[in-house]
Amino acid sequence: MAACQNRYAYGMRLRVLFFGVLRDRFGQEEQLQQFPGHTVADLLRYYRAVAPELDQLWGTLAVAVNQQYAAASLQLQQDDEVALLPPVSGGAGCVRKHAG
Amino acid sequence: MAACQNRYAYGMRLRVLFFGVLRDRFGQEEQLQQFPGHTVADLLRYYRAVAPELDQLWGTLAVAVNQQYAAASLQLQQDDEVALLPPVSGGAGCVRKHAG
Amino acid sequence: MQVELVRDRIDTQAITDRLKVGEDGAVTVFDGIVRNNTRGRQTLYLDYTAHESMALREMGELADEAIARFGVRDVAMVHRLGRLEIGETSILIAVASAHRGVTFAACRWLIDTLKKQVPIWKQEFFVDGAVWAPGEPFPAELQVVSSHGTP
Amino acid sequence: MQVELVRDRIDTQAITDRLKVGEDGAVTVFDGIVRNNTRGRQTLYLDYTAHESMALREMGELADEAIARFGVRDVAMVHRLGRLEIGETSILIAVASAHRGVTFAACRWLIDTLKKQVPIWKQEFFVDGAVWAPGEPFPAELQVVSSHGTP
Repeated sequence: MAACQNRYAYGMRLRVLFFGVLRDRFGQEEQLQQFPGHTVADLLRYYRAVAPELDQLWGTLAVAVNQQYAAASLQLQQDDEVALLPPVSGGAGCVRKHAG
Repeated sequence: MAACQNRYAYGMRLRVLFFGVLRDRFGQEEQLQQFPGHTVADLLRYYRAVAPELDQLWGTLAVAVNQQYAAASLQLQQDDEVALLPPVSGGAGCVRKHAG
Repeated sequence: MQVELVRDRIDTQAITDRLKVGEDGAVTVFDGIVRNNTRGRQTLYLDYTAHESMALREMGELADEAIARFGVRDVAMVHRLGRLEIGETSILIAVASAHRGVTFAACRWLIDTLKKQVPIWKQEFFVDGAVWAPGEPFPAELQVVSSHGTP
Repeated sequence: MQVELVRDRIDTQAITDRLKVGEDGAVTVFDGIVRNNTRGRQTLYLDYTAHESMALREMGELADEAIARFGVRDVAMVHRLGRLEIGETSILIAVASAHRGVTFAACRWLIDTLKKQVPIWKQEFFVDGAVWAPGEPFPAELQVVSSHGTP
């Protein structure tokens, strides 16, 4: 019965990409073979538990699922590409002076 | 006595430059040998009397004396360069659509 | 519409020449360049990385939105990735239209919006190490985690 | 500061390259180009003339004022005179500074002000004749004749 309620009862396969400062901690990407959660929020909680020392950074991220910005409540699907995005800093050399 | 009150009692020598649409009527420039007036306003009145058919254009001009914008009341001096300037149209190709 | 991520020098002249057509009267260009200092420290060079497929999609959507919102005729947006030296162009945005007012407004909106939401990151290299630039906070609707800290 | 009247093609790339220095993070460029139509009529070409010595002085003063008023680092302003074909650049204004906001504001102010008070005139050539472009009204303080018509 459990298998009927959730096709991925044993977790789903996700490709997770890391950018910016997250690369220093997690590398460019990793393949999760059996992620036990369901939503974007679950995935963020998972990585936050792995690296609580990143602290305030967790409150500043955006997440893209298959190249689109995603809400915390979005349901993940098998083989989704999920990207964890710190605040972006493209463009010109002129960043306003705010705390990092 | 008259000569003491006005060094140029018999009129002063001016170089007058014409620009834009005024060139079609007056050419590029002319030398006035004995201009009888005293001020920028006098000079404008003089040309206006010569070419009243230019009509509304006379109400839109600026005048430069020796390469500087001048007020109507400015006293002209012997050998001044006086330029009669219609509204300018330099810059880009994009003029607002107003009446010519 | 030209939207690109490139690894070589950005050729401003070629991009703007390609953009212009006969009915254009104005092109406004924003040329973002690598400064020799960052928050007071001397910069050696920068390294830009992107979520490339997503950045291209975002840039294309911004270009479409600029055309629709400001009524400009066309837009070119090129961002360079990889290592950039001082004085080199990291981002070029060019906006063409018949009249100048909208080209200024659209160009300004494009760079301001790109800096907030196109997924590109900059690493700054100094004589004594490297840091990831702090970046602009995401617009609230893109940020996943609420301010009290639980997703 | 580069302020020039030229008779040959304006080289945007060379002008902006010359303008940039290490502490600049942004250059905003306005490129005014000859359109293929004017008030609905098809343009063949344009001819620009200037009160040259005065125009150079005015442009230099505007550049100084832009630097003082907006706090930008440097300005280049080049206007072309003589016959210009469709698509060619008639005016190039480039403004460089550490931060982008002021470069947009200064560039916009420079082109808007140039078009009102720098003594340059444009003759438009059509298939059936030529006209002098109507031009922007002078700011009230520069116009000599009062509105009721007597100087």
